[in-house]
Amino acid sequence: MRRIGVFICWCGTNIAATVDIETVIKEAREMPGVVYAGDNKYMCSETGQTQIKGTIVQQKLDRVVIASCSPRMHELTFRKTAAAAGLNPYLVEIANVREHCSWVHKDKDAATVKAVALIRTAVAKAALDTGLEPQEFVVTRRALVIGGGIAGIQAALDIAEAGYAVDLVERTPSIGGRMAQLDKTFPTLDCSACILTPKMVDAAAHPNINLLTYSEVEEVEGYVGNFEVTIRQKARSVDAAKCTGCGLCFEKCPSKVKSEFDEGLALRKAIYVPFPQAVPNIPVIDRDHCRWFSKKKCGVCKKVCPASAVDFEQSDVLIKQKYGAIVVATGFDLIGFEIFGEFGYGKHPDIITSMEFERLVNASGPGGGKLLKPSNQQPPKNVVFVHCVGSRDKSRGKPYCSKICCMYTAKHAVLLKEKHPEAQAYVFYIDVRTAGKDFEEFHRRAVEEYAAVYLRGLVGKVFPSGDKLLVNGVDTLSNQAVEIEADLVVLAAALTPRHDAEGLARMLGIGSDAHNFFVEAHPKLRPVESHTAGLFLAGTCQGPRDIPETVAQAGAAAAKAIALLNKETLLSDPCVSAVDESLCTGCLACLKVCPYKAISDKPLTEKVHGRQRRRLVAEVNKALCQGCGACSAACRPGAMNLLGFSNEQLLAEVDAICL
Amino acid sequence: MQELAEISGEKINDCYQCGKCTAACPVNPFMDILPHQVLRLLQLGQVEQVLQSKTIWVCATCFTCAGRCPRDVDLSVVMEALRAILLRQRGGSRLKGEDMPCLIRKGMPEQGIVSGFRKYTK
Amino acid sequence: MRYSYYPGCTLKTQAGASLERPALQAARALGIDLVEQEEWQCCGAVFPLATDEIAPFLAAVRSLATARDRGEKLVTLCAACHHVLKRTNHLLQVGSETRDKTNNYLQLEQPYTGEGQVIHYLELLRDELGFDRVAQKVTHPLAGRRIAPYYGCLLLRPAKIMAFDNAEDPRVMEDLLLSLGAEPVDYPYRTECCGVYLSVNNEEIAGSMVRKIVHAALKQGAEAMVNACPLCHYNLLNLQEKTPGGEPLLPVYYFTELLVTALGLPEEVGDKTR
Amino acid sequence: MKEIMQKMRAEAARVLSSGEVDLVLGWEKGDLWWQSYPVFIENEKKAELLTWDLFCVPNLAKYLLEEIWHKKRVALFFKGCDALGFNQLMQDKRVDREKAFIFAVPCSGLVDPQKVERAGLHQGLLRVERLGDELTFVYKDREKKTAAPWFYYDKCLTCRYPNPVVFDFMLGEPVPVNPRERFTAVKELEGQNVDARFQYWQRQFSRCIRCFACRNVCPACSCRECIFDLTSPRWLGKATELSENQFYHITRAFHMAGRCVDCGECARVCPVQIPLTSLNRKLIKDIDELYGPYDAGVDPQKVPPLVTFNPGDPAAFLESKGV
Amino acid sequence: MSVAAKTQDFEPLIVAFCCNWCSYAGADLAGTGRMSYPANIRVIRVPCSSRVSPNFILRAFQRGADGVVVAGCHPGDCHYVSGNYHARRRFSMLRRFLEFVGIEAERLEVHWISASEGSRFAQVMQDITDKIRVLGPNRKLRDSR
Repeated sequence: MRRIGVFICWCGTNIAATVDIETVIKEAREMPGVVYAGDNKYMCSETGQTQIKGTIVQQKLDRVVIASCSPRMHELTFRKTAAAAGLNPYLVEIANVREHCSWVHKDKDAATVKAVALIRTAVAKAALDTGLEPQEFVVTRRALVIGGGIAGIQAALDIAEAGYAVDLVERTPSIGGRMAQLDKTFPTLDCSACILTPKMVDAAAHPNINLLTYSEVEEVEGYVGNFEVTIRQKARSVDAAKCTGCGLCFEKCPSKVKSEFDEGLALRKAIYVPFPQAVPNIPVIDRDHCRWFSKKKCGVCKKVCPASAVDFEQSDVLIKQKYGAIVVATGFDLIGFEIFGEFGYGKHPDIITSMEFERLVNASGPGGGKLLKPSNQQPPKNVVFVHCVGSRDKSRGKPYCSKICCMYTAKHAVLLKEKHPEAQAYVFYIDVRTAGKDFEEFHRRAVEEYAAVYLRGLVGKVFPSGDKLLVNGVDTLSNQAVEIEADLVVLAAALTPRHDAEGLARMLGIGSDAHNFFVEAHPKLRPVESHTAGLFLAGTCQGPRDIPETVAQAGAAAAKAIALLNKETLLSDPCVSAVDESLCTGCLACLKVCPYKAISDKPLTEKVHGRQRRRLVAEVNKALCQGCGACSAACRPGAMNLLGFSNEQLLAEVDAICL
Repeated sequence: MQELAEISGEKINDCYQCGKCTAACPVNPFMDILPHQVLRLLQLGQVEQVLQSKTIWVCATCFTCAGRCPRDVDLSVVMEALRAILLRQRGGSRLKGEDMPCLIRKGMPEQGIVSGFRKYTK
Repeated sequence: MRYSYYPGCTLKTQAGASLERPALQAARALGIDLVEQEEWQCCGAVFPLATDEIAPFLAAVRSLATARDRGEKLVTLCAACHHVLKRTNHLLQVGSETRDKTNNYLQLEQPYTGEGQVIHYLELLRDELGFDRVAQKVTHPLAGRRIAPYYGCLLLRPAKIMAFDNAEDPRVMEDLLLSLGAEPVDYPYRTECCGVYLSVNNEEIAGSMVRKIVHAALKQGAEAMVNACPLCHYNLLNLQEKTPGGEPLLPVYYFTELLVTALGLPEEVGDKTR
Repeated sequence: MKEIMQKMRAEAARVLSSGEVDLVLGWEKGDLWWQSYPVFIENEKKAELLTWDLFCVPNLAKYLLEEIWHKKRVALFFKGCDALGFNQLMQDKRVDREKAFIFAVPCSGLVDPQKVERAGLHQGLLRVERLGDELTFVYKDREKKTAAPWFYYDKCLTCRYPNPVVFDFMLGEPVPVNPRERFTAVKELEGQNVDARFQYWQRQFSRCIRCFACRNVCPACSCRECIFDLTSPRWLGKATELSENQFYHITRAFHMAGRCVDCGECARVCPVQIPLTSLNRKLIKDIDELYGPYDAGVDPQKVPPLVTFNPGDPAAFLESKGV
Repeated sequence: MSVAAKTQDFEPLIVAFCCNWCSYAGADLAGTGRMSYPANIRVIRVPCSSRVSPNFILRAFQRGADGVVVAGCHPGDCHYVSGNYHARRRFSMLRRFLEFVGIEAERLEVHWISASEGSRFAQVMQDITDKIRVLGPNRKLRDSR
């Protein structure tokens, strides 16, 4: 007969407030197999755990049921407690009477009845638990970082410093990411390139870091400690070994293309290096716009190249590599403007995005950083900055605040005044959010020293009128409608994840929220881990954040990856499927539904009535199996059973829960 | 307030005073209290002060504010509800039958006369 | 191509007749068969925003239902009628307590749930016929005439329901003018409200709005304006500053008038009132 | 049909005598006019017992489950539906293709004894013969001719694969294929309202005595031990109570989803005449509608629909009215 | 034997199979958000919606459940890559089949609820409770002994 102990937690008043603990204890004692039912104000506290350990030994319990919060919170804690008392950790079941009961029901009687039912279900399941032993498997001591922005670079550097090999994959021809496009950074006005390029050079020079630029991840398989990733390194059409980076080729190249790096404000050649400080400083041929690849004419770059490094025959290289940990740092895009017609973006060259402003004010940007009006190359007099374009907008844009626009707009106002002392900045805002070190002070400098006029209220409409822009706004503090004749309108656009973030999330098997930001394991307690073990998140791919936070997160993600790679072996989750070979007919329906290809067929020879008989049965590779249970549902005779969620257990739970 | 929500069906507390409606409103120079202030006063429950204002009669129901509000609050419907409360309960027709002849000028389309009456009389 | 035509009261009086006659003439010339509904009633000029009354749009539902029974699209010429009919149609499509109240009040043989389709005369030209076909029929192109289109609010907003054109940056009248050989002029405030019924008892407000719009159009070199709403037409024409000789600074045409002149149709003297 | 019978006997004798096979599975005439039972023949002299007439309906494929593993090779005769059943067994890896020597017998339909009884023609009937598509009922002193399709099994009238899809040796000429619409009964039931359907099926299920004949005859039911015989976990009680019968029939039908070859054997052998074919065909119809036409048993390599997926699948559970 | 008697104090019992990575986490979020939904809902945790086989659902109805919900991750977001795709096919077929044998299809609902959709979880559970309360007790599949 089972000797089951039921421990009911008050959780302070979280459970006790709407669940009558006495009734629950009394009911629990009557349940089949239960020999002990007790409670504690805080079951997960030291005293609570000591009470469990003591009772296990004293009552010689062989199963434990904890009625407390969600198993996603403390299942591990209580398993460790049971193990400490000598009980196999997988003989512990949790009844979720807090999140699923006391917190969501107000009527005490109904909540108590439900709590008893949930406990009865857990007891029924615990009675059929079997002791399980986790398996060990080897960890590949190599990390992969996806995305070569500041987050990716920082994570790669930290992991490499810890002595592990890192592959840094970047889709564009050079690492640097969004930060390379910026001119100055708030709040210290350091020049963005000055603080970024040293890290880029370190990353390129570091013996443990292998830069894979102009490359994309195509396929990810496997699981924590044993990821198998296919990376497509697109052909650069330039031999990296021979190229000296002299730049003759992209001087002579005839075909001009809009430069993505300069947000389309300037032109680059078909063979190009995105920006002067690019790392690696090796040009790439954009085959869609190169006349050689489209019409087999030209080939000037090949002719003028002194090191004859140009090689049109280069083809993509598919790299297959095993990794122990993956850090995702794919960065952000700005929101599309088609749905915000009232700002007239695209109708007038002087209506630009904040990123375009960064390029205009940057020395290596179009116009050499003189910040001139794109329409007539004149210095702007009145410049209007508009906050929250697409952010905090429930109807057409994104409901969230993009966090960094208030600060970089203040920075823009300062930069504007430095470039054109006589210019006047108008900033339309709802709230100025300066929650960071020296942020408020920096904002006040923009207002006090650089005389930026802050108008509280959003812009109604921007009317292009000749070469001027009529901006209809409002100042709700002085309650006046305001119309400004502006030379330049800068839109602080909402941050969104990369356009293909959802596809990457699906490929990696990590969650993405309604806006396609990647979902962290726990917003407060596990911000840099994803739900999938071994996959870590860093930077704006997980939500809007500024550079200091991104770097901090990159370091944290690297630390998690290093902790994982430090382990020789990892313990696998023992809740995997097991085959009852006497029932299995070898139909292999399980093999067809298994997403991890963990099932294979195994010939079996057995003696039947004195004769040898050979037949096929299914076999589970315990290391590959992730315990989803699709096979046990697809197995008609029930030969395939998922340990921890077996047919017997689930059936017992259904029977118990319906009583 | 409850009556206002009933007629308009709008959730006034959604508004976070960004002022976009005032910026977009073509007739805001002629208003004593601006559109975003109307919502602010309603949020604070000061319905009387709004009902006394000139604003609700100057509003041309051109839906510009509704189209651009980031919180999906349809201010044009709120304005109509305010007028409805005044016209229905307080009998304050803004346009009397007898002063019509001098207002109607030659060639004014029926659309103007009918919509004018619909907005200003019980 | 046969369509049910819903004229609305404004176009039936002598002020509106000068706008409707050219429309019918042009339709015949372009091979469009506009059949006026026998028993239409006034649409009420404004869409009732208060959600608790159904009386104002019952007339609209009747017209929509008859068009649906005949399986034809309902064409409107006046912006207000289009606005009210389109929003009523949408309200009944969305389905709500209001729809049930309306249907059980009207007791139509087949309850109306928004299956019909309401299109404006301009949409008829753009989508059904196509401006290229219109251009082929143009005999007297309005060559060199710099005309500023004016949209106002009723046709465009609320954007999701009206779905007439891009509410912030419409193109339909520019394309019409191009097909008629004229040169459209871009200017600010072309989608700003003209004051609508304010001109009834708040003339100085409507006047200032009209003056702002006309002044902006003049500044961008417009020689004339064209619009598609009888009330805007009246307001723009009568409330803008006049030249000493009493002539409006900027002549304002209804789009059907330009259409007729471009197609070279004779100035028809039709029956004044129905 | 006579020449085919002669060929059967000759071939059986040949393969037995040549030692190619250890065993021949065929049909043997019983005492009464409608009895043609499976027969196991191990030496060529017994080949004369083999018969081929209008009542050889039992499917021989399922006997291979036990017989085949310790025999060198087994020869057997397949009609169209039997071949489909064999393919399904092969897809479930329960039989070994090399060990089966298959003679194919194109079949243009077999006679349903119950239809003969219902027509009252069974009194004193000795045997039934077919010429073209006309039947001759032979009695002691008289004969009666009728049109054949009148007395065929329903499943034969809607048969879509009368020519066997898998064989080593073809015994006759392929027959024309013109199946009737097979979903009429299903559509008729779907037309009723949900309570009327419940009434209908409640009457059917309440007659079930859970003799499991339908399971034992079905070529797609090839588990070594059926979950309904297990005690742990105890899926099904032993009482023939309505909810247990419903549980059995819904689960059995669901195990057949995407695997049932529509051979109609389950409905034929059911002692209480439950229209199991309607259940199976409802699932076949839904699969065809939702995931594209799929005929089980035609190609054993093709992946059955319920163990695969396509990201763009429709979510039929969101429909307000399921059927 | 149509279900006519709708007693006022009939409180339906609804069993919800929730997948551990998405809908169970959504239920937790509904808890942390202190949202409320009827106590008729009782959740069974399964690793993935593909773990739920039709037998468990029939067993729940047999043992007296009036409604069953299977909740999983949105297609494409499944933690086990393709689990919910198989579940989607299986339950599309099951719901139509139950309808065919005369069981009201409304008694079985399948929803995709992600870990961040706490309010949606509460709303789904509230809606099905209201629907089943109107539909009445499950007499057709229940084991009458």
